[in-house]
Amino acid sequence: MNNVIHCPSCHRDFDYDVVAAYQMVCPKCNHHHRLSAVKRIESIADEGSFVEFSNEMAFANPIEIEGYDEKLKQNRTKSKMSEAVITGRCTIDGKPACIAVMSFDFMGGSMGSVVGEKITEAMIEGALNGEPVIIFTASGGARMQEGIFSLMQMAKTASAAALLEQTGTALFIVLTHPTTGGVTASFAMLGDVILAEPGALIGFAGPRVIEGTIGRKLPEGFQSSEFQLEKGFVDAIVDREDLPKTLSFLITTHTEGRCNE
Amino acid sequence: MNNVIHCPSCHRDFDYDVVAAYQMVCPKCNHHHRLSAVKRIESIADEGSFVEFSNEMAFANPIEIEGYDEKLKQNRTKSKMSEAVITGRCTIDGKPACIAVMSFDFMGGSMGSVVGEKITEAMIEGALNGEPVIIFTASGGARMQEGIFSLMQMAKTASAAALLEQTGTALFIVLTHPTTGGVTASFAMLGDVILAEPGALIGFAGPRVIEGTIGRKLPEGFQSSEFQLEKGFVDAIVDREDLPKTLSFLITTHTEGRCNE
Amino acid sequence: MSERTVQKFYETLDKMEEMASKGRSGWECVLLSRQPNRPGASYYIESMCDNFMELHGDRLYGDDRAMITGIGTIEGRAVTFIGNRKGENLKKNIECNYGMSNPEGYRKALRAAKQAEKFHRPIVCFIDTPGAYPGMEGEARGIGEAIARNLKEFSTLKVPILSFIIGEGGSGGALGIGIGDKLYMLENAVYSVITPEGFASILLRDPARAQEAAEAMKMTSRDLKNFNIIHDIIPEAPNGAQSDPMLTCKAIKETIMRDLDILCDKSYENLVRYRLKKIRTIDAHLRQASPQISTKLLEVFTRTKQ
Amino acid sequence: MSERTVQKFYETLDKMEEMASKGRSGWECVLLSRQPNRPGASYYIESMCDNFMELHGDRLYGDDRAMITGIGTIEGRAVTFIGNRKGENLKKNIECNYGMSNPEGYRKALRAAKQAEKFHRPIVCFIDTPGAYPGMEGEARGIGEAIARNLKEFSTLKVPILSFIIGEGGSGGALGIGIGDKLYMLENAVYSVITPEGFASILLRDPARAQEAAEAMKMTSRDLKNFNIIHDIIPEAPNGAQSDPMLTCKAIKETIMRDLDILCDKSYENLVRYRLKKIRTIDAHLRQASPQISTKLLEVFTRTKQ
Ligand SMILES: [Zn+2]
Ligand SMILES: [Zn+2]
Repeated sequence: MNNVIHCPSCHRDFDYDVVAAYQMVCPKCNHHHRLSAVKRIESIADEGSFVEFSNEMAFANPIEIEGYDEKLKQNRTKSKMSEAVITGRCTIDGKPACIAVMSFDFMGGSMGSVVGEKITEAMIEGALNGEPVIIFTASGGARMQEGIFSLMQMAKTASAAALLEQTGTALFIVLTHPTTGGVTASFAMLGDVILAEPGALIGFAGPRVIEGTIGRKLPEGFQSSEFQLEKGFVDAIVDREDLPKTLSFLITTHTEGRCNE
Repeated sequence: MNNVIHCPSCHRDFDYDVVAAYQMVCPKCNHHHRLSAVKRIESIADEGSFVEFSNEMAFANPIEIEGYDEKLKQNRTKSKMSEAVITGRCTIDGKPACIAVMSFDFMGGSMGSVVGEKITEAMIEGALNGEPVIIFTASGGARMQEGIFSLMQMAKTASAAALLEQTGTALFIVLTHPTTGGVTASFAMLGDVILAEPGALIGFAGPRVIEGTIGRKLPEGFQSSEFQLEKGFVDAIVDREDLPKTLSFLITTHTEGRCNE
Repeated sequence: MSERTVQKFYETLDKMEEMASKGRSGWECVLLSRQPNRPGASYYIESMCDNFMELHGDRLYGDDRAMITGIGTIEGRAVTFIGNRKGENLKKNIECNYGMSNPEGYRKALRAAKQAEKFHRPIVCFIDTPGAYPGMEGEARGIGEAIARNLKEFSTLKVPILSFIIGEGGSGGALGIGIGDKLYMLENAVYSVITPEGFASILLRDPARAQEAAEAMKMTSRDLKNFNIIHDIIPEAPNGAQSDPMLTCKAIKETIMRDLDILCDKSYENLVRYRLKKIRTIDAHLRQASPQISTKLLEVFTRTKQ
Repeated sequence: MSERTVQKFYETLDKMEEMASKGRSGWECVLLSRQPNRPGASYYIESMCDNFMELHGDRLYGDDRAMITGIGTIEGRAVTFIGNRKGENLKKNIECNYGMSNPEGYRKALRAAKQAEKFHRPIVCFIDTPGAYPGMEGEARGIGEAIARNLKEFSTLKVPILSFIIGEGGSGGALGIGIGDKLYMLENAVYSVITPEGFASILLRDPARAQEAAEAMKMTSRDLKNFNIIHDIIPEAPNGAQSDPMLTCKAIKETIMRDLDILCDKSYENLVRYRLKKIRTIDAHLRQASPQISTKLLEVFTRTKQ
């Protein structure tokens, strides 16, 4: 039954393997389905080059919310990930980079202490080694179960971006569907270059919150990648299959041949 | 005959001396008439403190426009000024400052080489001596009779503002009626603090040019000081009589008690 | 102040601190912090300054009334003030959008902060907002970008930044002017990642359970002191700051003067290094996991082109 | 290129330079520079780059199609490009507002320039605009501020900036991306403080006298070379760049490669000092009046906190 995948954009049904062969992009209408973090890394990193950063961060329930530990355990089992982000070092087209890939599959990609910490570490590693940092975002926002600590991750990741700025290290962001809330209002909007996959939802307040405020439905395409491009917050919309060569180009032009140093 | 002055705002007629006693502000409706550069300096500088910067700049007709020399001579006679700006050093409430006061009476306050040069010199003096620079603007824009050289004054004055920035020297702008064109698109918008007199016209393109583009009349108050305040380009609207104490406050808070140096 | 007044002032403070140690429940604080007669940023600024000049505008798009910025002097010392503004009456509430800023508010705040940095003026922020305004226009003009940029820029600003949560500290909208060297909360203020109503409707699946949420979220000044998120609690009069605004104002002013005496003398390298380290290690519960955090951070810091 | 091609290329250049020394009248240049089939910034960028990636948006308000920004490589060398864009056909003309930018265009250009500075990439600008768009919205969003800020920021940017006026160089809208280390003009391009039509209607009090104004204003590449405003003239094919775009493109590319070889090796202090000095002393006719200009400027420059 899992062998069929429905495209919400062109409303066709496809054999899962066919779509998977296109990196989860609809072969008919170019709709970008979500890609797992593991597959994402495979699609970007030179084969065999990815080395994950130490992954031993403690489970924590900092404000002691009932049921949160259980929820974390369930998500670990379900997603086969330890948290909502994978970080590590790899090469892309032969050039080293630190990467962080968020996953919506783990508690909606929400950012708590561990997610914020791992992303920050990846940035600090990049700054230390002069390697560009590439972050693929996918998040519903702050991990509310961690209360004020989830808010603090915005400060932590943004201040890491300040260190990248001040050490002249490049930060490239790839916004994927969906990227909202505290992730949008921190590192996701701080890339030197911000790319987006087509059709992704990108915003701070979620559509339903805005609809609640204004008392009516949002127009079609509001907060889409294409909308954000028009509004000046996205540098370019890049098809998934073009991401490796685009990132390779960006790494080269942001690291080589520096003048007037 | 010259003894009566009509207020375009409240449509009353006043004895010239009465209005002059209020520094050319309408005693009934607070309309700010134009104030001559000499009177402006008197109204701002501590008595007897103003020393004009050297005033020996050559007459020039750089692109050899017919009739321009004659026009300059006429304006000198009429306005009793050598050009559309007076620059010098003074104290305000005991604190030293470099000031430049533009005058609309000299060829509509237009900026040619001499005006740009004198304003730039005043800024460089401020940067050299760590004294705040205060510029009162009043200009119809570039001095078209000087062709490309009038355009270059925008670059020259703006790059002087960059030096103020980089030496940590304060630049205060007071926008007076009217300030448009190349002055608005250069140093006038580069103040650390930008004040405006009430009811001044402030814009880049003149109202008639915009009306020509959009094919209809502009709404009442478009490009006024109050409009620019609302649009975020003016820090505060200050009545003429309050300018000395406001500038004194700004000088103090921008020069004294600097922390973490 | 006469000696007698000073003594009385400290006696009252002592009494209040005693009260504070018991304190109100989360929900009580939420209600108190939202009371319309609670003193706001404008009140504190006007009351503690010898002179204050409001400076308007972001130099980009507009002047957001929900954010106040300007320069004031406290006993002759120049300070840049930044604060959420809710307005003091219904007309002003509406004008100020109940303290909910659009991007231009955050960009105005950043302009004020950068100007303060240029002229070596310390910064004092007053936080009091339910959050950034979640409207269409603000989204289109990049409210996410505006907050993000402030977090980044404030974290390395080369002058002291003192922040006071005086009422509601709501989410990213509060954090957007909340990065600094010292963070204080008034006794009955709250600070949280989302409103209790939002928490209730999302996690408890029932907006009516806001009161319960307010406790679960641990959003009071005492909670946040325990978590080491804030540096200290500023006492209020027993019936809240609204019952004796001047008392709280004095306490804030004393705190400012005391901190500035210390922070203004530091080199900016030390100031920023310490600020970054504090932000980096704020999750106390994670610290054991990565003992080398600060070392690495400081190593990077030495490579920055300050 | 083969040796034969290279030889032929230089022969053509020689011939063109000879032509240029006679040259067209101001009005002829105005007409030629406005021809819709004249190659624009996009053409030159795409043609000279091995690879080019357009980067959009000002991160504040919008993406102005009338301004193109991005990164390209020329023979492997990374360059940030900034250019006015008029569009290649009627549909695109409208999309690009005929090359007349709003504030977001200048703010996008500044973002691209700051990014180039951060990553030590040289900048190449292509100027081709009748001017900034004089509409209500652009005024309300601060077109004056946007241009002013660019003038200020570009004047002290720490990477080389080469500018080419390829068509119309109109007023502040052109200058807004026209501050740099080297300024070139295509043979038939024009550069002026106002359009000849504007000059005629204001100073000659008759818009119909635009042709006469075009001569009086001295706006051709030869005039501006004589005034020492531009560094050099880039030759076009006898019938204009539109008749052989590739030829002009090659000449531009050669100029870029030659200049970058020299400018990229300079220290940024020298680069910026020289740029500021050039701007400061651009009014040759005033130089005698203030012989100490450069001395003072350089003294200030040594005090900047680079
Ligand atoms: Zn499909
Ligand atoms: Zn009147």
